Amino acid sequence: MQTVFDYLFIIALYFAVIGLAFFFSWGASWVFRKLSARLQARRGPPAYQPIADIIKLFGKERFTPALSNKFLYILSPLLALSAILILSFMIPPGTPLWPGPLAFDLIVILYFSVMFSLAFVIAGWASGSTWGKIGASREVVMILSVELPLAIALLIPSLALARGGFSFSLSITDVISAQQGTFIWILPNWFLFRYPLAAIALFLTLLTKSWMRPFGDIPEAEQEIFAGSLTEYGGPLLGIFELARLFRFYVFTALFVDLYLGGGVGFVFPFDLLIFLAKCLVIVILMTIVHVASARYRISHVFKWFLTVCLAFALFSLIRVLVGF
Amino acid sequence: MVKITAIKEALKALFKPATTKYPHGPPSHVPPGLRGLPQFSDENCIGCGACVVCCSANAISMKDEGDTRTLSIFYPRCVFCGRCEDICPEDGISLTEQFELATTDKKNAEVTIVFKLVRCSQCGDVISTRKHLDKIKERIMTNVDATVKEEVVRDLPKYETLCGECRRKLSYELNTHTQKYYARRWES
Amino acid sequence: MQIDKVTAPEYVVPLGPFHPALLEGEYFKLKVEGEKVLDVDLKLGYNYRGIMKLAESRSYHQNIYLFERVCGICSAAHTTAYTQTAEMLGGIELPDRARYIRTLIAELERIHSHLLWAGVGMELIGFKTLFMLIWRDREHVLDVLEAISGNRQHYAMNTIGGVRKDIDKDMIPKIEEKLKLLHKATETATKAVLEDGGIRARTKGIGTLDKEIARKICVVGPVARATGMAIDVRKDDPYAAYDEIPFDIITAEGGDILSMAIVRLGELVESVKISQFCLDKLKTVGGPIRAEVKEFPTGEAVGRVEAPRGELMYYLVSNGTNIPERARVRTPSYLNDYALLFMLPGESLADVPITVASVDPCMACTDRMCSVTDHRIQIHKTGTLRDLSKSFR
Amino acid sequence: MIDPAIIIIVLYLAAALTLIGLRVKRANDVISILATGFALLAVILNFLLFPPWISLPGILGLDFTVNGYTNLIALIATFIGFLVVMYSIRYIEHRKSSYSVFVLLTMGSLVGMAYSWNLFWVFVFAELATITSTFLIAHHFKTTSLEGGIKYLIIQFFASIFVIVGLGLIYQEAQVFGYAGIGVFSIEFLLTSGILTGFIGKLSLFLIFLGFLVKVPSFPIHTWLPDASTAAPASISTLLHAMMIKVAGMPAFLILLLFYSFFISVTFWVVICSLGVLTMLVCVIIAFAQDDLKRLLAFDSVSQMGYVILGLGIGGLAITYYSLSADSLWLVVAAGGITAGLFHLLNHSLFKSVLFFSAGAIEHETGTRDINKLGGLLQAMPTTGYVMLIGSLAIAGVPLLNGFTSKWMIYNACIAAGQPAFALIAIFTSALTFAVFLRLLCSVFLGQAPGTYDKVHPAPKIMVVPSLILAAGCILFGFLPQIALVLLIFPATVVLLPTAIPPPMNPLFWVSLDLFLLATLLFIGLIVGYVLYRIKGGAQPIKADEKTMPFTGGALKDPYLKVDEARPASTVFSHPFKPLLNGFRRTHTGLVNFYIVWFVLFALLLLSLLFVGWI
Repeated sequence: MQTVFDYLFIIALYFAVIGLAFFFSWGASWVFRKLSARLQARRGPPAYQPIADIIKLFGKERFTPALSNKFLYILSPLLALSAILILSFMIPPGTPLWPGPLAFDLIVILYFSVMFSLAFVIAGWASGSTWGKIGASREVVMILSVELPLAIALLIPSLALARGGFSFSLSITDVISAQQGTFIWILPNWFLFRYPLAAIALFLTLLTKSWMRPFGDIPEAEQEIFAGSLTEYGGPLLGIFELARLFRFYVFTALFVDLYLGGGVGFVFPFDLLIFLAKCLVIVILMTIVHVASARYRISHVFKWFLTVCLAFALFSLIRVLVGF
Repeated sequence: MVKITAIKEALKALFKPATTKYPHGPPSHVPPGLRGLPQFSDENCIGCGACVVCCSANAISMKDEGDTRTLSIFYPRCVFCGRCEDICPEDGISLTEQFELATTDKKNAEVTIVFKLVRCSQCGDVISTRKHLDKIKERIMTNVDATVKEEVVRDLPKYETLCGECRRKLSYELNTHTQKYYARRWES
Repeated sequence: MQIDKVTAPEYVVPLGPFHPALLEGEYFKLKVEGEKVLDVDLKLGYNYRGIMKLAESRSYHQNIYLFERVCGICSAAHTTAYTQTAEMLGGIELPDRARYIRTLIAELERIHSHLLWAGVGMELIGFKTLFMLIWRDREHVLDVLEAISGNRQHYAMNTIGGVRKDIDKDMIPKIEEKLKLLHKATETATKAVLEDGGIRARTKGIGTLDKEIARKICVVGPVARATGMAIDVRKDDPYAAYDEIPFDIITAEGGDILSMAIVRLGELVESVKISQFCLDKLKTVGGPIRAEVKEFPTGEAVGRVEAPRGELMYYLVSNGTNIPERARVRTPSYLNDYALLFMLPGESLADVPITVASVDPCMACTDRMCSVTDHRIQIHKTGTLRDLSKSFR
Repeated sequence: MIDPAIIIIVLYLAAALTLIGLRVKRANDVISILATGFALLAVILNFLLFPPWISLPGILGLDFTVNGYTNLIALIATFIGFLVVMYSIRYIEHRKSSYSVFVLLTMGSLVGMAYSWNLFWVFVFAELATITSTFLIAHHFKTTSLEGGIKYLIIQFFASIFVIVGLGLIYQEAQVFGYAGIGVFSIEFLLTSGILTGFIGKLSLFLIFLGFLVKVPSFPIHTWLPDASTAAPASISTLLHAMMIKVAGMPAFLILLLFYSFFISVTFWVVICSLGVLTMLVCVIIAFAQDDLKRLLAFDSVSQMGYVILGLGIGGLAITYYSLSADSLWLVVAAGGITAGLFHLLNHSLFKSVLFFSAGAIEHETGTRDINKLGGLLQAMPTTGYVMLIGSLAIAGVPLLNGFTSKWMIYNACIAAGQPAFALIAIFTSALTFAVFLRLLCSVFLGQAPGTYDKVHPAPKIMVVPSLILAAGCILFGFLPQIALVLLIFPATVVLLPTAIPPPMNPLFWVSLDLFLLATLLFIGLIVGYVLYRIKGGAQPIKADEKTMPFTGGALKDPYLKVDEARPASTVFSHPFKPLLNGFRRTHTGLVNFYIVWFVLFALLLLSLLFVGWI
């Protein structure tokens, strides 16, 4: 059991990790915007732009649309923010950070990522707008399609640790430390090399979860349904949503790096963090390139893609894990 | 999912942004012959008002007040077609290459030129600008029929300061009314 | 007993008049089931600008610049059609050089319009990068047009009896250089659009227009050519210099969005070729660029032109003065917009923007009175453009 | 400590009393409330005071036992029963006078079933409950409700045949005759005597299990439940879902206890687990397509029972592994699985009752159950709406509500038992459940009302209070699941698996330790967000209605389209599933014969597996 001191320590740690996540997300967001602009032959915004956009929103007037449900309308951005903050705390930055038997395992992460999407669904329906509803329903279909491959791909590393027996662990920190050493010759012992198909599946799902094309921006496709769930939002509430969405650059890339790229394993303290962040940045750049080089699919395509190709990739790896070859 | 061409093109564009930081820097280029803001030429414009008539967007207007005539282009209405430039008999108006026309005050959105106005000495009606009259005088002097040149030179000072109406009256009085003039010519 | 039903009642989704995919005022009332569109109702005429009425109070020459502003994108097509009609009224013969310059401008405009369409289409299916890159390449043709005419959009090149500006000898090599760039860019764009799986998935078999329906509702231009009908005013009723120029009519079978894209992208290549031909001719053909205009005797005339969007028709009645008695414009969008009523049902909501864009609707072409609605008292205030612009001043 | 016989007698006597006062409804209500209240109190007292394993040989040979397991089941029965009685005071005002009689009789039979420690008496009480509840299902005496009731009765009796055959086989095996032979069916006797070790013993157990599995219900034989619950009044649907299927299904789980001892076969337990997984997946997909509020909830109930079966099945699998390898770590997994299953049973009765009570309130106020015709009810019935929101989120397994904890434990048990595929399907089902309930919530409570429901009043207080209590329970068990685990569930687990590892030592229960921290962090996030929202202190939210109308793309005031016309369908979510749904639709014909054929085929399949010797 934990003492009160442990408890306070964890809360202090929470703020520290959130700070790290915030600054990384800021930088990654800028890299994303700048790089995609450059790839599109534009110049791109200055480094303060991602934050300036959000700060501007906080200076605007507060309002609730007449047909909206006020309580849920205000609650949903707050829910999105707190869900993503918890997620950024639960995903360790490359190394185990916290003491004690915290059961922040992969399933809890999975559930909180659904909770994050749930906030957008509720926002869309609570705002009373036609476009909000369409966006929300698309978000739900998205959750349904992505959930199964995501769950499989998330659990594969931890299943690979145990291969059946009871010595399983769903904890991310165990997964990170299991990736020490080398795999074949000089290849590091990352799950990326051991289960490449699952890594691809996870990459695609995380890409989708972080609103990147080809699938991710379907629920908020501006050319089709304005801003989807967020059509009715403006001012500080939109600012909170944008702030919450900023953290996706940390949460989803860190998840991938921790599970499949070995986190910062093999280095001592300050360097492992740096290596981890560098890996995260590489993932952001990769995501940006995919985002930039693709058209948006239709929502029915998402369903088809994720429940066939992506699921097949994930299932193949799962069978490999279970059979053990 | 072959999208090599798109990625190749995108990577080619990586270090060659096509856009410029325009409001914060110079524009990429201004081609010669750009149809920009129309400007009056102080030297050539005579204030005749031909451009006012031909302007296809009614952007050019003319206003006579006191003893000045003001020609102004309200350029928010201007469509930069260049018809005024085409029609101007004296190269008095031309389209410049200036295109940064944004302003926060509507009153600033005008190009004006002011002329000294000549009014009728009899009734006080507007005749035209001094410059226009000088030009007309010059033209008449160069183009006038030799047979009537003497008469014209003699009568011109009398007509110079009169408006059309008064001129007609005067010519009637002086028996140089057009009809009479032509009747005399036909008789002779 | 009770059977589990998978039924959905009909719901209505309003698309427009303000919608990010429709930059102009048009309104689709979509009956949807889930994401599937069941039925469409179309409402146009949000911004009737009174241009044809206004034209009855302006001289023939002033009207050139008025009709140029019917539509920004096909301004040259509108002036060509108008001046052509006026020339018929006045019995004016065009000088050779003027004919080539007109053709050159028309083709350059077609290139710019089709590239614009391709960019917008890419943007509507969410492919921002190709949109940006295509529009970057479109700058080449705009540069050429700007160099020739002095403006990127409203070229003001055509006048009754010829063109207003000549193309200098030393400008021709520069234009040729740009045309080469354009040729490369069009080929790249075609390749990028046609090879991408995502684009194919979003366009193939979507918004299919049946050939019979297309024939019945008289669609024109690329939309008609995409359904397999080889109609083109440039061939059927040649104007300017088209009777001397060899070129192909690009057609495609299928009538879906992909075939419309194929037709337009194919026309891009053809247009570059035609432009090159015109430039070659301009190197040798000399002479005046403008014929003398005397008067417009009483009578009426109809002129038609292949605008980038299809057949554009002008009708003028002269009463002998310098002001036309009546001017009538029939734009291609009139005909093509209604094809949407047959193309949209059955598609998913996500495909509505790209389907709407596939016929390249031009609301500026079809809508011409200013209607200012005062929400509070529910009265429609109407007026001529002239009065409304006066109130602005 | 109160003798269960007393509780049952009190309930039956109360039923008889209400017969006397048939005409006076208020008196009936008072009697029902008092009787069920007494039953609830008695069970709680039993909980607090019972010394373990006390068997009360009754006068008639009734074999009642008070232990953790029976107490848990009885607690669910009496608690939900009490709330149902309270709820029906206002819900069925124009009821038949026999309503209270049958409710009390059913309650009594269910309590009897819960406390019986003898398969024969379990069977007798189950039949009693079936017959009495048939009258409740057919309460309205309309065509549909009668049809639903008769269908229910036919399928239940058909299932009983299997039980009777099974019981007869045991009787035959034990070679004792006469009335005294009933003692043979005592669970303890069956466990210790060894008459079940042979093939006939296994077969009889299996047949009894099949018979009771219909009441649970499981996948291919679930079809009676949606029809019955659609036909029944909402309070009875709650009774059916929240307690009947658990209490009536209890014997099936009780049999599992026997299975734990006698079926040492990996294949058998994998089949049971697959049954659970199939149940949850298929039924949630069918629930997707439902437009009828209660039918949707019914299919979802079946799906949730899949979780329970999966949890208990995983427990059995782990016990099998334990007896094969004698590694005590498997006991941890076994305890985890069984506890998780039972915990989900408890949780399901909480949130499903919330949902049925709310659905009843909606039907009571608006007169329709078609979710496409409903909309924007959150303005009119805020309490019902928020309570239903809590119930839906709990059933979808959103963290910090009780559904999450039990589902988390099930997933962990699955993975620990080396069956991650089951866990993954369960996670996917959870996502589907989430979508089902979002669709329900969104189209019923959010958005704009279609206009006909402008004058809807909030539900009467007496109908809201039960669901409020249950929702509070959902939140409590979400934040502090240890309370339920230590006080209610673990004693029951110990009955099923005496060697179970207690919660503090079992890593599968550790999630509960961190939930409080998670709650704190979530709270911090909410506060940070709210501070950010309010940071621009002085500015008042603008009120001008016209300015803050929702954005419909510009057609707001245009006579061409009214704003409340602009509603996208609530079936958007189910759109991608359509081909699949249509396939399932064809299999649910609603014909009893057809369903019975299903049942027989299913039974034949399982029995042939048994005869081949795979299980």
